[in-house]
Amino acid sequence: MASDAAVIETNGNEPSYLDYKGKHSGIKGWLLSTDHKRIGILYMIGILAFFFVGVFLGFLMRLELISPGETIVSAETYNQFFTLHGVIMIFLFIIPGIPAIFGNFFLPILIGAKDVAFPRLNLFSWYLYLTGGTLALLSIVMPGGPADTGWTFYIPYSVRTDTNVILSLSAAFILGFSSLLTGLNFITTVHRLRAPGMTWFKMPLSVWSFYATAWVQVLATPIIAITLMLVAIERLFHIGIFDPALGGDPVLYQHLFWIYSHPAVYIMIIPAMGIVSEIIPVFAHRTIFGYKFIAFSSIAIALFGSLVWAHHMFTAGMSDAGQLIFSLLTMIVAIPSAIKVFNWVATLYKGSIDLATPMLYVLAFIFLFSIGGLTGVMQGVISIDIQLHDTAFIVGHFHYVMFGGTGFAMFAAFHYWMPKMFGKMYNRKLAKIAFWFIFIGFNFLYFPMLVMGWLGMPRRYYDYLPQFHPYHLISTIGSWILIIGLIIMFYNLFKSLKSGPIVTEKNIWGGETLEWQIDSPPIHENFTEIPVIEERPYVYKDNEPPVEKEETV
Amino acid sequence: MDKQDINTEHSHGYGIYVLVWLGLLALTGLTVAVAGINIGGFTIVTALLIASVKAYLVLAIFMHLRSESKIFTVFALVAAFFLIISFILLFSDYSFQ
Amino acid sequence: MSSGASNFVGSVDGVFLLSIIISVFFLVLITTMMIYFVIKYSRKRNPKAVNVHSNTLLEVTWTIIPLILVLILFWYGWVGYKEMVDIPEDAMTVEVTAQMWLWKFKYETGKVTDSLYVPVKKAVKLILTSNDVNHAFFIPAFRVKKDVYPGTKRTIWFIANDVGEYDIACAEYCGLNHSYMYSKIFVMPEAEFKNWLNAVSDEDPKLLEELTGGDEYNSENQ
Amino acid sequence: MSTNTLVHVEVNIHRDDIGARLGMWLFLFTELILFGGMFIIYSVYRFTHQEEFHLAAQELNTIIGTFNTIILLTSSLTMVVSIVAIQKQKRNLSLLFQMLTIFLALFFMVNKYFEWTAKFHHGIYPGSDTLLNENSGHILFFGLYYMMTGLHGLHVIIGVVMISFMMRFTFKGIVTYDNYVKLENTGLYWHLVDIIWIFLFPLFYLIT
Ligand code: HEA
Ligand code: HEA
Ligand code: CUA
Ligand SMILES: [Cu+2]
Repeated sequence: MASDAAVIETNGNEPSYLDYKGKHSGIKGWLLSTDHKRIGILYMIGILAFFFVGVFLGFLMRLELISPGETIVSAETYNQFFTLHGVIMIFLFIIPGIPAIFGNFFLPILIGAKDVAFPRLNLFSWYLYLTGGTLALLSIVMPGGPADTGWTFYIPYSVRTDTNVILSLSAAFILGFSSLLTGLNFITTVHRLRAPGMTWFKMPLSVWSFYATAWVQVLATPIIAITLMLVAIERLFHIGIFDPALGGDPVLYQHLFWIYSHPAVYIMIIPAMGIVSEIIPVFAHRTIFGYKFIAFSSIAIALFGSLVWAHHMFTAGMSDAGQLIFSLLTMIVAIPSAIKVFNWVATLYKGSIDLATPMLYVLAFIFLFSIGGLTGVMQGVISIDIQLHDTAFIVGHFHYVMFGGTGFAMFAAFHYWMPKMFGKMYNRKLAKIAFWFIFIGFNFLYFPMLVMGWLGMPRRYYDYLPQFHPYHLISTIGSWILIIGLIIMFYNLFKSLKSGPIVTEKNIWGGETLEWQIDSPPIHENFTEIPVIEERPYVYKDNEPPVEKEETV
Repeated sequence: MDKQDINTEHSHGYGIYVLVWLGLLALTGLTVAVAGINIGGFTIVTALLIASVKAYLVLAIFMHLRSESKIFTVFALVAAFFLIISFILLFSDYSFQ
Repeated sequence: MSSGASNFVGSVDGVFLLSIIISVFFLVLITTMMIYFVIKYSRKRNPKAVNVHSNTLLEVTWTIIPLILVLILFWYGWVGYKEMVDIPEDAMTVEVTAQMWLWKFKYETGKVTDSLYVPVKKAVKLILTSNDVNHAFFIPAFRVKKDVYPGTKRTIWFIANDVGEYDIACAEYCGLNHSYMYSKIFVMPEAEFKNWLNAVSDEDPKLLEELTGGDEYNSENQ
Repeated sequence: MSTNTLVHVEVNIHRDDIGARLGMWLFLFTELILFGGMFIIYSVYRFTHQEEFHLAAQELNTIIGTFNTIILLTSSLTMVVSIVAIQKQKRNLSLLFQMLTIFLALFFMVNKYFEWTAKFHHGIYPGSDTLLNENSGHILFFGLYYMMTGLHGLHVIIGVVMISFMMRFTFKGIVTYDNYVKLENTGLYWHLVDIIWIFLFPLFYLIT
């Protein structure tokens, strides 16, 4: 924000939030800290730890599928693997991911606040997150083993199986509340704590997307909470709610599950879109194209996202009216995403583009998310989905949007904000090498799934027919390329934390949002003086041509 | 936004609350009485209608939504909208089966 | 509509092809634009950027065009789906029962098998139900799939176009041997099918017994 | 959760009552939707099992239901009056009304207890043979009945605990005439519990 530099004068003598000494010190100073930045780091540690477990399970699954028949594990173990993999990746990695790490760390800074509205609640959410995560992993060591239901917990299998379904259900329940409280906190923060002058249309686009996401979290999460709780209680007490043996309707369970879980996919992607909208203008060094359209499309996605859940149920035997409405609405929800993609590409036009690592990840995001989104549109077409439902095509689709989309955006954010968060810089060359491994490995891993899915390879299959062998083989080899990339990337990031060159510059990328006007790493209270905002974000004044030939809004 | 705005004062006096309470009791009596007579499919409609009026009274008066800033009402409408729309869409399946 | 293994292949593959064309078009468009801009406006070549804020005409264009395209896709998807639920009156009926982890097929004559036998070029209607948990009846080559639930009956239908054998898979996760819940569908010339249906194969009683609780499970009668 | 409690000494500990209430309202929406999910299930089953729900509902005692409705409505009144009292700096009066609220809540729970145990005596409880022998509409009706009134009861208990804390805070002078947002938020919660009952009551007791 090109408000006068004079307004924001950081005091070079104040210790950064990392060195800050409050009431508690040492490890307690972290575990009891209500500083949003420290909580963001706590989340980062937790989320990455669970991510590694999830990724390792994915790796083992690919190894099992390298050839038909039993390769490394039994069918039962494989079924538990994909369930745990799904639960970890969805509830522990990708839903909290960007909001809990980067939202916590940067949302208050981006709106010129000293903290979130309810700092203690924020810390409490992290403890809930940790509890839920521990419960999910606890089932590994419990007799009976982790649930083998798939992350969707479909009734009646989930009340019949002998595995520890209740543990996974309660984990998801608790994690839901953690996510919900974060959302509640962010909404209140955005409404109450914006700096003077920070009107709605002066907010950075990532704030818009965190705000839209928060609403989805608050409104949709209770539905899954109650639904999963009912399944647990049904298992425990034989109360008749969904179980067809007791007169219940298993399709109703699916409705309720997806009423949350479809909007949940937008909880995953909207913050990622916010990150992309943040990074592109910085590295193109020009203003964002279509600020309002991007801002409103976040809201539109959040709004329409709640209306399409039953596209996961096209083969479940809904009424024709249901099929028609949900297919139609699914088509419409793709439009705001399309608007964003076009606006991002247009932002490159006449820019001055620096292809630094964050930018590489962001461009890869646009490419991979487009593939994921376009395959999503195909699935939304009823007659095609009849063929595709519950096949590897779906698996391909959601890895493209979740990993290729949100995952890549998260990697971009790590490389973009790391110097600000820790005051350290990674090895840029190594980062680019890692990127290419990840990008190429990713496509080898997931593209074959799209092909074999269309040819009739069902998902959640431990074993498969010989004609699918080549695709599975390529896919597994892809996972190895991806591994190499991920290991290089995390090695590079971790190493730079310890011994990377120190960054003292406030604004190493030339960004125009508030976080680039404060110290790296920021001081405990972010700002010595609350800034007064006068301009829209992403102005890049020095780019304005001498003759006014710019198109106006 | 002014950080120091502390409290918006709500209407005082006990009178209005007692009145609302009496109204709520009356509505309860009404809904029980109506349930006694057989009006077919309208039973559930009237019962829900009366319940909604009661809920509105509690929200507006007891919970001060009426005197709170507009944004609270907007929020409440968003939440209600979400529930109602889920409801309608769900019945797009069930009522045509 | 004689192309493909069943009467649905034509329309499903048609929309699928259309959706791929649209998708590839947009993907290529976006990707080439990105690469072109990145090269043309790289910081070396273009050290000074120009701010372009917005252009309502452009925004409207790229809202409307995709909207129209997806609505077209939706429409053909819907039409294709309608065919799948409009079951002809004269269709031959087979009752299908799923249970962990096999399929049973019961014909109008009372004959029971664990592979599906159907006549070619004739409408076949399947009534699906399950004995335990959810399954899904899936013939990839025919483009038909339907979830199978305990306690309720769902129906699907198709016309097989060519004599031959195809895979039947279970597409809804149903526990341990979900991936082995394969069966076959044999499409036969009508006369041959009639003979088969009326002939009392000596393997049938065994199958019946198995349905009612017999344990050892041998291969099906072919 | 009303105030920003940074330890840093220089921080002007700022108070934002509107923000606190906004947060509370958002939380109430999540509660509302939590129950909303169950209302959705209820409405679907009522739609698919109309006759059976009708008959099952006749087994519930309308008198107890009505009585409990009156109790809960009255407790809402005492709750709001306790807030007016504190605004008028009548601390003891406020304490008295908070106590009355708790008292009414417990009364409600006692009634509920008798209602449930009576049902149990008739063999109607989750998983019981009597119930499992009934038609599916019956099983579903009572499944929902136990789940929904049970969850509501849980909320009543949480409410009692919260009001008890408020009594302590009022007593100690933490809740005062010019800083009562905690008490107010508790009141909001309590009224929500009331609203949910306002809907539960006709749906379970009055559709006979
Ligand atoms: C981050 C998560 C994420 C995101 C963002 C999306 C986005 C979308 N998803 Fe996806 N989806 C999942 C995660 C996600 N999905 C998961 C996890 C599942 C499986 C769950 C399970 O069963 O386990 C799933 C399953 C799933 C199904 C069910 C398939 C089945 O089981 O049968 C469907 C069906 O309609 C669907 C559709 C869509 C659509 C239309 C979008 C749209 O929002 C996409 C919009 C984006 C674009 C359209 C691309 C960008 C635009 C352009 C390039 C411009 C040109 C565009 C056009 C001309 C249209 N998804
Ligand atoms: C964000 C979400 C996310 C992510 C990132 C991933 C990542 C991966 N997933 Fe996926 N996956 C899901 C979400 C996700 N997944 C979900 C929701 C399901 C559905 C579950 C269900 O059906 O219920 C699923 C299902 C699923 C299946 C289908 C199972 C089936 O239907 O039979 C497969 C199969 O190949 C798979 C594979 C993988 C692989 C190989 C990765 C790879 O990305 C992993 C890449 C990494 C490696 C190959 C290992 C490298 C790293 C390490 C070992 C640690 C490195 C250590 C250091 C840092 C030093 N996943
Ligand atoms: Cu049967 Cu999967
Ligand atoms: Cu979806």
